[in-house]
Amino acid sequence: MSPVLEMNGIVKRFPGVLANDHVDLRVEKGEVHALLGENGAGKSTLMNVLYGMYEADEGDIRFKDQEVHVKGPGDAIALGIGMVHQHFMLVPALTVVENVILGMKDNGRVLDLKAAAEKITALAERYTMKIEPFTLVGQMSVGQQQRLEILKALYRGAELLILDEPTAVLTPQEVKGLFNMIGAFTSEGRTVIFISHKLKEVMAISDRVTVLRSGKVAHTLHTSDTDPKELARLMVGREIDLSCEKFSCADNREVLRMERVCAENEKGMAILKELNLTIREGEILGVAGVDGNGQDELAEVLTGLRRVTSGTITMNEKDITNASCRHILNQGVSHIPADRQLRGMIGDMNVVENLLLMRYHDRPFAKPFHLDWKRIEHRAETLVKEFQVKTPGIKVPMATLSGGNQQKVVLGREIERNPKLLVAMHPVRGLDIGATEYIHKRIIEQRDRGCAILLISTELEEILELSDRIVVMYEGEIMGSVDCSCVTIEQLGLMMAGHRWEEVAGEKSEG
Amino acid sequence: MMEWIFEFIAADLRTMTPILLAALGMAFSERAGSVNIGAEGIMLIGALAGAAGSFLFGSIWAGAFVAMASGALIALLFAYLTVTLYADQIVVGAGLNVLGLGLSTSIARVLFGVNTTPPQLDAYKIVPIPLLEKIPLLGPALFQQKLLVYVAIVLVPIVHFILFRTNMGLKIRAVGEHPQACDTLGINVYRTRYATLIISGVFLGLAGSYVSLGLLSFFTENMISGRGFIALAAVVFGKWKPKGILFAALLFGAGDALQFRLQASGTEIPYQFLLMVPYVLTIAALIGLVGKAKGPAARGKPYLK
Amino acid sequence: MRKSTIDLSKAVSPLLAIFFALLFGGAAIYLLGFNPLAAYASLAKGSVGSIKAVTETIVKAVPLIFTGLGFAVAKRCGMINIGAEGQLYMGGLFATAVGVYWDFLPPGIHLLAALAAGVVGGGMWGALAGWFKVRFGASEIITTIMLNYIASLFISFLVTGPMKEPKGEFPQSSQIAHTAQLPRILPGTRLHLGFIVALLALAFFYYFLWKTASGYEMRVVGMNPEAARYAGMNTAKSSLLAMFMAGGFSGLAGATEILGVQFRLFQNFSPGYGFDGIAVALLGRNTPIGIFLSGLLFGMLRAGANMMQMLAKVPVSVISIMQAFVILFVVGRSFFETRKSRVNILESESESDLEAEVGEGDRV
Amino acid sequence: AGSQEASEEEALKVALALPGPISDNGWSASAYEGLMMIEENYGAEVSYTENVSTSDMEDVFRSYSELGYSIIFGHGSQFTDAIHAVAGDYPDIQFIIINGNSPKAPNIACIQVADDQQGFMMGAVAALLTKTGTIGVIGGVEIPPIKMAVDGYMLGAKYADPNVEVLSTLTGSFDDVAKAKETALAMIGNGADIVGAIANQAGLGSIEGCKERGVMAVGSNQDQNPVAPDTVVVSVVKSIPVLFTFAFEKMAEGSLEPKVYRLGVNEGAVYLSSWHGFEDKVPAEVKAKLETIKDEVGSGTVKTQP
Ligand SMILES: Nc1ncnc2c1ncn2[C@@H]1O[C@H](COP(=O)(O)OP(=O)(O)OP(=O)(O)O)[C@@H](O)[C@H]1O
Ligand SMILES: Nc1ncnc2c1ncn2[C@@H]1O[C@H](COP(=O)(O)OP(=O)(O)OP(=O)(O)O)[C@@H](O)[C@H]1O
Ligand SMILES: [Mg+2]
Ligand SMILES: [Mg+2]
Repeated sequence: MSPVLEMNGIVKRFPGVLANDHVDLRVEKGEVHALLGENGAGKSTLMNVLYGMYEADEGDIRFKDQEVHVKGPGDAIALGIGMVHQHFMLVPALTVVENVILGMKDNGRVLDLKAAAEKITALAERYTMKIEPFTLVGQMSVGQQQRLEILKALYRGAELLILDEPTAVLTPQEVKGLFNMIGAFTSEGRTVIFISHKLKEVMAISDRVTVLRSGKVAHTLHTSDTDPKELARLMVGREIDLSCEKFSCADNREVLRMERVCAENEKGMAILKELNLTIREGEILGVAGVDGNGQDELAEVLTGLRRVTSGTITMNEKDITNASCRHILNQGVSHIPADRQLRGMIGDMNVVENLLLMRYHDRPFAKPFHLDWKRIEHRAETLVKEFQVKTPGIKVPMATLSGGNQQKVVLGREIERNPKLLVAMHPVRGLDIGATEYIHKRIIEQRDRGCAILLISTELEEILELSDRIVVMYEGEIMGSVDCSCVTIEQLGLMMAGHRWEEVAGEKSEG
Repeated sequence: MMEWIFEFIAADLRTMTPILLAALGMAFSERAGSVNIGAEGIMLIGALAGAAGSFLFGSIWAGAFVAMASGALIALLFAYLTVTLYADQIVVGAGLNVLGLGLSTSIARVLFGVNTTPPQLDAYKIVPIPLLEKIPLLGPALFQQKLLVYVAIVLVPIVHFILFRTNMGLKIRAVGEHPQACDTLGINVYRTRYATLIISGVFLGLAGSYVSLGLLSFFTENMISGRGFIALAAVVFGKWKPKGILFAALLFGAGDALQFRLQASGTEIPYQFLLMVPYVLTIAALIGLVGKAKGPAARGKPYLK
Repeated sequence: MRKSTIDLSKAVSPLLAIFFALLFGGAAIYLLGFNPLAAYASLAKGSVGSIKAVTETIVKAVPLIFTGLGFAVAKRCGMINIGAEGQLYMGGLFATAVGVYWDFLPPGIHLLAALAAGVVGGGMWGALAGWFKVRFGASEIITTIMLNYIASLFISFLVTGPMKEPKGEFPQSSQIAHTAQLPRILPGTRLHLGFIVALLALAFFYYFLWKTASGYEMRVVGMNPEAARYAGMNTAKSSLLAMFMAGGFSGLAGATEILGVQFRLFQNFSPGYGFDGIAVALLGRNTPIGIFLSGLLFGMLRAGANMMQMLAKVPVSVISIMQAFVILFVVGRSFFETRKSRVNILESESESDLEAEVGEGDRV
Repeated sequence: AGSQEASEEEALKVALALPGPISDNGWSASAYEGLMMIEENYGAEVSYTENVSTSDMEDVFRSYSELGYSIIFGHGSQFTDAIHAVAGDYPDIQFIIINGNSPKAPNIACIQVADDQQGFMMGAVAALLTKTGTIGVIGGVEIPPIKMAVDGYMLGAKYADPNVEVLSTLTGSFDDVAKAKETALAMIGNGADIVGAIANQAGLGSIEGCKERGVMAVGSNQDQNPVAPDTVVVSVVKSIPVLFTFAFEKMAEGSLEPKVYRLGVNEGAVYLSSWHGFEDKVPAEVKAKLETIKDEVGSGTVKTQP
């Protein structure tokens, strides 16, 4: 078989960075080709070159045996290359149909949305997707948005589909759906390039793997000839250890208690329904569930960002129901928010100022009339060192750090306060395995120190690996609270789909 | 009483027209992400250009054309500075207001001379709509207006159609919401912003010419007197939708018309408070009726590839 | 280091921009039938040609610095304050009221009270727009424009009615008491103590935003309100405070103008200082030093403009064109730079330039 | 440099500070006309500054003083404070405040034009020509000359016809022509069939409104008939050039004193323009009546101010 895509000697420089250093990539027709590499290895850059977002400084691209010059995404689309970006490129204020047909060359001057909607529904059905053409994209869950992104590319007749970290925000069920779709797609003789940090997924879906390291190709190999350990070594250059010990903490003091807590979303719909929860000192409570089942609201209610409509929350026997955010923070609550860009950091501020975020009114840093910048900077240096943040300096804007390093800053800031309760949402979303390993280690350290941890994640593996106890949320309710050692992935999956523990407890695990 | 009401409606239609035209134009550019507080300056140049065109070529059509062309030209300058050079939209807008005032006054003096009787210009004329104008009371109020009054009203559904039913409109709205997403789909964000700004310039120029040649038939210094700012408010108040903008413009027109009439009928209220009516109305409308209106998400932000 | 090259381009491009503004302005002057060389000679004479000219430049820069600060402090908290003009009027009104009616106060105290009244008057007007924003979500861009009109009409009402000078004909208030006047710094010129107040305000602006916890809070709210909420900050309070400060600065523009230059309240007593303040702040990139320098630049233009009309017979309308060119060329200054550094300008607009301009040393 | 200064001293240098633009079709335009006349008739070197804001006034007067101008006009009572502040420092310079009322220094003279008489005459014209018995008057910004003229208008109208109804409005602006026009339309809607405006260029809007509705307008300040020949029946001219000439003649005699001079119909500073095309349409008795009223105003037998 001749390759459908050949990228030869691609070089892409950014000021001070050689993002792609003579990269050769060959992708066969009909295969799923995985692209692996640490954060900043140059994967997205390479794909952006292919898709016409960047112009390569050197190198050439052959697609379907033709030398091609992709000057912009328009050219790529015309060639039959589709890309689903790491950060979704959807317009939340527009409907599904509008997003799908946006910018299509063959749209009439006057839009026929009905006809387009029918085409889209038909296309979606072909790939066993369900999509409601006239809902606003802003009201859809991330999983749905992900599907929509793919649909957009399919609608444009993509022969080669680039998926940049498509599973970072998906639930296991959704990942399964995505993989089915990829299967259907490649069985039609079309091709997929798949970027992911999750080695298990890469093993499961891909035919071949190319590993990038520091902008260079480290290796290209057949998936069947390798294993996760080898891939990890190729990426990072050392062995990775992901196992951790678990403790029994049944007798420890209770830190947090939520009783019959209800809350509403912006539209006044009940989003948390009579929630009961407890966490003990030194315990990691994992909250599993499909995104959008009240996990965000749970974290917000706990940290004072959202009002409780009824019920009580007590922490260390003090009532903190509907207390102000500041008051709750002062009780020793730390929060790693789901979206670091949106909430966890200030991109335009430098690292020092970002590290100050929770402490700017605290004694040693805030003098009666001014901030003690000397002390603040000294502390920042220490934290940056302690948390191994890779940054050219402590005074560069946060936005210029890579996602993994941004997350380390957030984590460092939150852990440094020695919290009694740590609410961690998707703490490793989008991070490479090196960074993931590091952050998990630090979270466990906190647990060992006696901190109570609420770990919210859509990654079942992460939950199973770290948690001592697991609750599953579905439509704002808790389906069950189980000990980590006596539950299977299948049971969790069923609970995430809305079955109660009592219903699934009997199911025999298959190992 | 009835007569008074229809007189009032007629006055409302006349006064709201320049605001409506300007605001409809800005609906395009705002939808694509540009905030132009220089609308006042562009209208002022349009007012002068209309008078100059009519003066030099002896026809109102030439006047209207010159007004639209110069509006487009100034808008092009705005586009170049804010889109290509990423300059701050608010400062450029503020700069255009100063430029509009200086340029229109200077050129008017060169063209019409100082301290002379304003020249007799061909101006927009009243175009009665046959039959309809004969309806008692209603006819004279609604159907004996200048051409641009009808044009402005007819443009409301047209602009709505363009923005919400056509491919171009979809692109415009998307560019104002999420330019980067548009870029990944091969839409030229810069070209879209240029195009919408030029369209808005055409509308603003025309609106300006209506002030000099529709409301009046000559140009005087600074004659727009804040209508550009009010138009800007009308876009926000109308939630960036043509129908809403029509409603907002009618409301501002009504505020003005009411205030003239209250004064003319002799009231005890100091006139300054009557003059405040349209402005207070705007604020009241913003805080009472619109609520937390969010404009296009990328509004006011330069787009960097 | 890298820093030095950046500083160079930062310093050169505004100068180039001003040069081109003068060039194009000269072309406009020529096209409109005047002598550009004579015009610029008189501009220079009127703005820097003598001690008196320099002091006039400063006298005009004072309100511009204040209104520039009024725009900048709101911008730092994420709001666009087009309302400096109205806030200036309200500040002037309050200062006049204290200056005229509280003449029983001892000297010194009277002046301080009048200045404070200026802060309160402008601050209230700014906070009103802030309240509309945080309570009802009303766009401050629009409400501040509307409040400008309302303030100016309100003052028109007062000076033709309740505050009109007894027995006076012209619609104006009585003169403020001598004890409330800002003393002149240089005898024989109009340079008054307001200049020192402006310098203090610049220092306060810097100190507050970068050295205090509340200032830090305000900047966080301005850059990422979600993060501010997450950190337990009261974003509404910060926004209100920022708009109060914005109004307070602008109010000081009105207060110093009346207490130092005009001595009584008129309708339309500001020749557009509030609107120029927007340009001053943005040209100065919302930094203290930048605002100071661009305030002086606009002060020069205003002071020189009068002389341009007197000597070169260039009408004021042409001077508006020149001012517009300066604004447009300076904001379009990235024309003189490569695309890459253009992007840098934009991305570093907020934070890092302060360091570049104030110098790293200040932070450590 | 010395010889240059000498030659400069020879030429008479006259400066004028204006509150508005010279193209305002009213107050400032009329003063500009006066200045041009002085340049022509007396060979003076003249200079003017438009749109002088209150914060610039003192600076403008000082600058003119230092530039060697020997006669400096402040065109409006708003210049009073600034001239008072400057005049003491330059005793050799003659300052003249148009419409001022307090010549506090020996080198300050105030020359007033009888705005009230102008308004009175306009009101009389309107009252005598109305058929509906309702007339209108529109003022611009509320400043003394405007207020006096509007008050005079009402008194004049009532004097000519006690039964006439006068609608009066201030628009608060000299710029907003459209607003003045809408105001005129509103008045016409309320029954007025003749409207006068004292609002500088905004007044043009009022005339435009009258033209559109086919009713008559009374012009003000200048002869405004050419603006709308079929609409402006007559204008009551307020001639600033007459004031300037008066000042120059007094100075030539050396008899300009630091006091308030008031010029009106008697001095020819306020007069009725020609009737143009209306010459034959206006009844002779109306013209005669106006002639009488003019004489009464001049002799002071009627009250033109409230
Ligand atoms: N727009 C840009 N401007 C400057 N440098 C960039 C830009 N984008 C990427 N880089 C540089 O190129 C390198 C490669 O980045 P790229 O985004 O391709 O990494 P990646 O492999 O996709 O990482 P991740 O796993 O985090 O998505 C980065 O280390 C960065 O220094
Ligand atoms: N404008 C830029 N200038 C310089 N470097 C940049 C720029 N944008 C991105 N980078 C660099 O690109 C790299 C990856 O950026 P990217 O946006 O892919 O991060 P991310 O996907 O959020 O990170 P992660 O995958 O770790 O979550 C980072 O190393 C960052 O430093
Ligand atoms: Mg990437
Ligand atoms: Mg990434």
